[in-house]
Amino acid sequence: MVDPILSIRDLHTEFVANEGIIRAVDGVSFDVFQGRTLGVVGESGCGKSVTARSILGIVEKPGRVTGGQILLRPETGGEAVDLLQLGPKAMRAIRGPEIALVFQEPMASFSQYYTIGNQIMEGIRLHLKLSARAARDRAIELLDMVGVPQPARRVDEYPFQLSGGLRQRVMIAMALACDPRVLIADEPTTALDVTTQAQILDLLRELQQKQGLALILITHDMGVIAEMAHDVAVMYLGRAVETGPVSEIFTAPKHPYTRALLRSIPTVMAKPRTRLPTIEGSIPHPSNRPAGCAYNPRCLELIDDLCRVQEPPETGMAGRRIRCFLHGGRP
Amino acid sequence: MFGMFKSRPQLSQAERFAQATQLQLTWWRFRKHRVAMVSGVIVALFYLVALSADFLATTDPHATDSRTSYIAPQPVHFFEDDGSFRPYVNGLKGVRDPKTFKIVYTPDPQRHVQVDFLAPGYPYTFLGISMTTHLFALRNPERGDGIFILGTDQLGRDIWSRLMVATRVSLTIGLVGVSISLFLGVLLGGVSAFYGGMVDTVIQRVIEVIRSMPTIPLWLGLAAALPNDWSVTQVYFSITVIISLLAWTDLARVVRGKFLALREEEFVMAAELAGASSGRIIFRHMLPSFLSHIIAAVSLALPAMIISETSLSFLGLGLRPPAISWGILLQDAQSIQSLALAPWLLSAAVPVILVILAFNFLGDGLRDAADPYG
Amino acid sequence: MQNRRTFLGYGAAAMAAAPAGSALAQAVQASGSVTQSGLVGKLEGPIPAGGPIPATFQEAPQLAELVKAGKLPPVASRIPSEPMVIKPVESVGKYGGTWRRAFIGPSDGENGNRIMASDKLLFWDFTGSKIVPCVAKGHEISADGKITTLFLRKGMKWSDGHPFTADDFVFWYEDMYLNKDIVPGPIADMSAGGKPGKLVKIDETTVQFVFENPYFLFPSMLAGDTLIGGGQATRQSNGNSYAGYAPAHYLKQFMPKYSSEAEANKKAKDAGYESWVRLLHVRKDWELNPELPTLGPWKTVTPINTPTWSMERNPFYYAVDTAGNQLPYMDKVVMTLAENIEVVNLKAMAGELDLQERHIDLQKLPVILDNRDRGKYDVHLDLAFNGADTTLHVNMDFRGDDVIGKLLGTADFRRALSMGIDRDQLNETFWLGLATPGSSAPAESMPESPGPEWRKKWSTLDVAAANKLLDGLGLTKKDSEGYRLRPDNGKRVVIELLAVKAFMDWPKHAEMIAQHWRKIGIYGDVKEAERGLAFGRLLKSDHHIFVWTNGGTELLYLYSSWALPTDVASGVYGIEHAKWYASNGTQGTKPTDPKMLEALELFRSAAAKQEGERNKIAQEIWKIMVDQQFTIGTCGQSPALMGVRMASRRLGNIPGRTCIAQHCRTPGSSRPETWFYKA
Amino acid sequence: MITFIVRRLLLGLFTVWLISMLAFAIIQLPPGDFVDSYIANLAAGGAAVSADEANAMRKLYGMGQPIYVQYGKWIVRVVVGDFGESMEWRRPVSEVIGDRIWLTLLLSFAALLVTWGLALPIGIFSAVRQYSVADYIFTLVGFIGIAVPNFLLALIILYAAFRYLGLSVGGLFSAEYALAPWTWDKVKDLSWHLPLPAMILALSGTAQLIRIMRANLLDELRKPYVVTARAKGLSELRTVLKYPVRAALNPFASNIAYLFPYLVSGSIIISIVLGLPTVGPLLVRALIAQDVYLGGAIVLLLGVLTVIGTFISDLVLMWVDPRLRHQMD
Repeated sequence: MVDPILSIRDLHTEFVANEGIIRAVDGVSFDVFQGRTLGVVGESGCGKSVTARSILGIVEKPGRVTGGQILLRPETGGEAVDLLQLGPKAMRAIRGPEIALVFQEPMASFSQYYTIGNQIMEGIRLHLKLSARAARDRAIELLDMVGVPQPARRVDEYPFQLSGGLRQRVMIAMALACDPRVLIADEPTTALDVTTQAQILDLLRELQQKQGLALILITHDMGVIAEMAHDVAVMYLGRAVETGPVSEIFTAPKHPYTRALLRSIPTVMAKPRTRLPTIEGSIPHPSNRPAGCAYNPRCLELIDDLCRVQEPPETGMAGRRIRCFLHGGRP
Repeated sequence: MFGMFKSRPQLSQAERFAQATQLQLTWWRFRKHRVAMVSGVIVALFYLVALSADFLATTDPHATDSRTSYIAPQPVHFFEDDGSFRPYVNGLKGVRDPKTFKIVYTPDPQRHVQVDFLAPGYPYTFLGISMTTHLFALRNPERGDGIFILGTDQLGRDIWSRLMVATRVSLTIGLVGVSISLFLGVLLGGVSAFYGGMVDTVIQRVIEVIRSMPTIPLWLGLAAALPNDWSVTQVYFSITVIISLLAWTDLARVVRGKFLALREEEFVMAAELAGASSGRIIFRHMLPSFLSHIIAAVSLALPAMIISETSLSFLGLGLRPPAISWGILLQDAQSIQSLALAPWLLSAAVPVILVILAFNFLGDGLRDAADPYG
Repeated sequence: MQNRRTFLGYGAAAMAAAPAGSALAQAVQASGSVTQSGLVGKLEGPIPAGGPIPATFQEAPQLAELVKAGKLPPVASRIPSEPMVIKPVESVGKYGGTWRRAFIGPSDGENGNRIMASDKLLFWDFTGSKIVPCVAKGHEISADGKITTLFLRKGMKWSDGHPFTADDFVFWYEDMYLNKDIVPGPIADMSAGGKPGKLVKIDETTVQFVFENPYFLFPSMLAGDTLIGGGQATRQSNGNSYAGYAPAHYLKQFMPKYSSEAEANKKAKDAGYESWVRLLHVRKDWELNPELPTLGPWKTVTPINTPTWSMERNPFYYAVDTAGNQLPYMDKVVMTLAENIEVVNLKAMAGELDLQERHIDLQKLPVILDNRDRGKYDVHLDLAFNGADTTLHVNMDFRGDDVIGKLLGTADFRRALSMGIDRDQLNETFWLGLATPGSSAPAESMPESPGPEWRKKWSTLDVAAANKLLDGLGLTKKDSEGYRLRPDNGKRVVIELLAVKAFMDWPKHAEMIAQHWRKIGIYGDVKEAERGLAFGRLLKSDHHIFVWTNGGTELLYLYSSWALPTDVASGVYGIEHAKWYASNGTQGTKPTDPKMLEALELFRSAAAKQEGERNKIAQEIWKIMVDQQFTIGTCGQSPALMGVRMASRRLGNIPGRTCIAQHCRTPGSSRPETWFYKA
Repeated sequence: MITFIVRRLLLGLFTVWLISMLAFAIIQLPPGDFVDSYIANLAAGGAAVSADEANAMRKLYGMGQPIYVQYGKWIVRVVVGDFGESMEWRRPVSEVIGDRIWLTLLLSFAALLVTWGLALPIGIFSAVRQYSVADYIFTLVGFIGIAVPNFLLALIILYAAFRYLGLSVGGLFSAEYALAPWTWDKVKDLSWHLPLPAMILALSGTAQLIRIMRANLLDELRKPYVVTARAKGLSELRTVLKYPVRAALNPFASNIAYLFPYLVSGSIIISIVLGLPTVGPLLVRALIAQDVYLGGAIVLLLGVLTVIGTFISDLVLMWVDPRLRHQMD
């Protein structure tokens, strides 16, 4: 099997808050492969977004990455570099040309004071060292690529003049400006209405195939995963509790949490007028994560004397990992 | 993203916050603001001084005597030569140097004038009761004796005592002034925001006009209009009114801004739907919810008031002697000879700076507390 | 010829050098405790008519240039054939330099007027005791004292080169003085025994002032700082129209008489003024109008109502030094506008002013002395002769409040107020101990002084006596703070002290006096007011007591404004009384106080008397004034008013001590035109 | 766009009109009138004015008529640029002010520059390095700047400059240049005198602007678009300067309008202490001496200036805020 472009190993990111240290990301591991889409799924607050920012090294104070590895394989092949070891300058060279990010709130993620053209070209000129003219052409080209009508005119417009869908397209164009190898889309569709959502997702899929992107799609929506992802990482309270190919996860989910998530998506097979099951209880606050398996308070199949006491280790083979005593790792 | 980590801790105390009023919330956040807390205490102390000015004064702040003209600050000795704790000041001999024309004061080591605690001094009235007790006083002083810890001015008046009285005058001016402009500000700002439309436009225009006029000329104009033969108290109050008449606009803007923001809030809608009278909505529902902002705004407005009074008096258009205010004390310090021969006259600047600092920090703390991201 | 002319010069001087004069001269030399400071120098000054007319004349280089260029006639034809020859204090000086000075605004015209004093008809010498020639090379007074003749200098010219002749006097008399639009009413200076005098031209260089009654005082009036004798600069600026002469050839264009009412008014409108009178007031004002022909050593270049009031030499100035150099030595005078007197003093101390005595604050003396070497200046203390730099001028006709009015009108009340003042305290605090405490009567050495005892009478601290007097007036009830209560409404007796912060910080003085009065149970209420507004109140006489100097009263007849109600421009003692006196009883109301009447009658009678007798009368008047305490004196004979002189060490011909007095036009009598830059 | 500008202009004119009435009213408040003080001033100079002349003047100046008539007379003349004659300065008001208004503007503008030059960087710094030692120091200094009355500061500096530096004191020119025509040397001379007063004047304004800038920027720094910029690989400095600072400038710009009158006000007191030839001392004199037309003209003029200031700041605002610009179309 090919080497991953990007592999996250036991990533830890902490925030220092009044009530003490919060482990937002607490040992996440997963791999991202060229031309494949990794879906990172979990309820809001499970640390998805922080993971994304950790990868780009733009976690804001009071947060900081405290451990693990973020291994990026150079385009030229050869030894993978650990991004966490890079200096700020080198890291800036990664953002954009290597790894790019698409945000969930297209409105707030643009500055209202510059034209979209300006904001797209900025990255281009910085990384690709293009002339203003060339950068502009490139920007128009990008807008065209992401399906913005009349790109030549739009390029001089301001974000607030665009519709939500267009904005997200522009956001994507901006992310692709320096054709990155890895694109992280953080809830790219949450802020959009259903039809636009579909369009954006299609766009992403299409682009990924065209450019052989490695896509990390962060979402809380199993449905989106189902139609977009090749691989899945299910996160719970700062950890990947189950990872594997989408086919396996959906057909044979192992972790009780994964199952619970799956149960909560409507399916055509479901009988009409049956209530969608929901997961009992709410995610505990990271600052007071329960002892043992973090999921135990909500788990329907927990093993009392064990899950409340011990943390399940990560078991399973490459490409299919899981943290649950039901599936091995029992003492 | 890390907004979520910000919001979580509140979740954990959700119940408390649920019941807490805006004011309590502010108070909780405010307590974290250490500088502001200290400032608050300082302000409180200042008003305590204002209350007991005469009691703290050691000598009649009006009494002049050429024999004590321009005395530099004098130390109070705490221990007698025999080492016993009996605070005293030395008697002073002043001689004018015939060449430099400066008066040279030399302490007379023989003459120890006892300093008594809670002892009788010049008579004054406190809350209508005439008293003679002062915090400190000299035991049977001779002419020219005094506790001059801050020195004396040209007319030989004790700076410390004058400072005490001045504090009372200046601080109360600030307070009265701010309450007037507060009333105007809340009323007009509230009305302006609540009714909007024509009313709003008109009031906003008025505010713009007032704000777009340099204030000093206005003050000067109004102050210059005061009849020359008015008594000190009349002038005192008119000055206060004048200052506040121009200071309300900022408050009005704050109120209006917060008001508009709140209009949209559900509970106001609810109240409106429930058919509550607009007056009731304003004062029962909305006012309390931004009381904290008002408090902040006020504590930021006060120093402006105080500086205004000082400036006016400095220009000779505010209070006039024999009234004593910080402005007037500073006016005394403004001559070259004061700066060169009696720099201690500038000590009047210290309380001004201190109290204004305190008010600003206090106000800042309150504002931050009122809305952390405001 | 030569001899006779010079004789005239000396003669005039000799005539006025009366015994009292020399007495004053001695007085001036007399020394006080101040002298140990080493800052009081020898009284000295340049001597006008100080020698024979030199054979040849020289001029300032830049004028010589102009002459070469044909823009200016040669010096010999610019100056009169009988120029005034001035003997400088030290030596003949050299040309060049700019005199840097400071003034505090358009109301500070005196600042410049006083250095233009040589445009007066007659003047005093540096002792302030001897009348000397000035614009007029000499004068004569007839034996009956009814006619005073002035001899003008042949060939004397205005600053624009136009001849200065007797016609300029006639023009002033007929077209200005007698024109009601310009001069509202006749002035006391121009009348004797209540009968107006007139001005007559004898020939081109001779004019006579003719009166129906004896007017022996008149030459002194011409030499003094009076309406008639003040000179063009002083008396035709700031709305005044006196001084006895005016540049006819220039001013006619503004007068309806020489064009038409309509035309004159149109001229005014075009210039932005409402009426020809207003325009004339501006055009004849040397402070405002650079084009105005003048006689003084300099002429305005940029007017007083700009940030810099600057002057340049008058190429037709009529005086030369003993070597025949046309004066002045200094090319320019530049007065920078200082917005307050602190700045004036700082500039002076920073050495940015070359000679400044006006607005220099005695309070700052210690600092000024400390900075002598830094600022490279010397400090001279010049002592004045008036009784009190701070005088309480009591309104004898206050009608705003019967009770107060009655009290102010009562001698014993005024005496009590006077005895309630601790003058030594004031002296120490405000005069650095340099003044002489006492009544408002002039220095004992002055010819008009009633004598030592009158300097002290009712004028030394005596709280007990004061209280006794007040009790005697029935003001026995007191409130808790010991203040006396009015008989009518049981409120405090409040005496307002109207004070202006001008040459001295009089409001502060008043504050201290009010403190002293606590001991006699009188509540003194200090009212600080801006100068203009204060004088406005004086005009309405709605003040109780006005705190101001009585400078000038040391020569009572020349300057009585701050002693008796004789001046219609000041209602300080009751405007109605002043009108009554000035109009000879035809207007205003007669004073009710018999003593005041007596004083006024004495004053009126004096003009007709010879000097010796005049002085005796003055002494009588002072005795009444002191005994009645119409004006309550505190401390005087000090350098407080223009007596602290800071002179750059680069300047030459600077007297060690100058005469500080109204009639000396300080620093006028030490002839600024003779000062020069040594380097 | 045009409509907006026009609307603002009309609004400005309206404001000016109100100001003019206010100005005139205020100058009229003091007891007594122009002629009274004119006569009083002459009296102070020893001259008397006949009752006839006084009445003549009263008629000329339309005194004794109802105040609105007097205002009418005044404003009509003002519109054609004739501010009447200054009683104390005895020359047309326009001339009296003419000399000084430019220096006032210059001083205020210099102060404005200083204010911005200091407030911007410091404000940005304190925001980016929030709660750093430097931030606390700046905050403290800032507050002291607010707390020290600028006239007091002026006085102390005035004396200190003279005492310890031997610096020339007062005024904006050395005597030798005061009346010289404008030459390069004179400009240099001015540039020597200007900084001190400008700084004194700027201090408190700076202090306040620092606070404003800091607060604004702190808000902006929390916005997502900052992360976007970072994600693009922009350097931290560039990120901050291009995005949040730009956004924070917005309320900053709208502040100019009110900073200006504030500075002008301050310049009045400072000019009196330092003896600067601005309109400040002129105004105080005029008010104290009840020089109606001068005082009225100055207050009006200052008001107009600030309205213009507001107008400009509106334009600036439109320039820095594209949203505003597009709402117009």
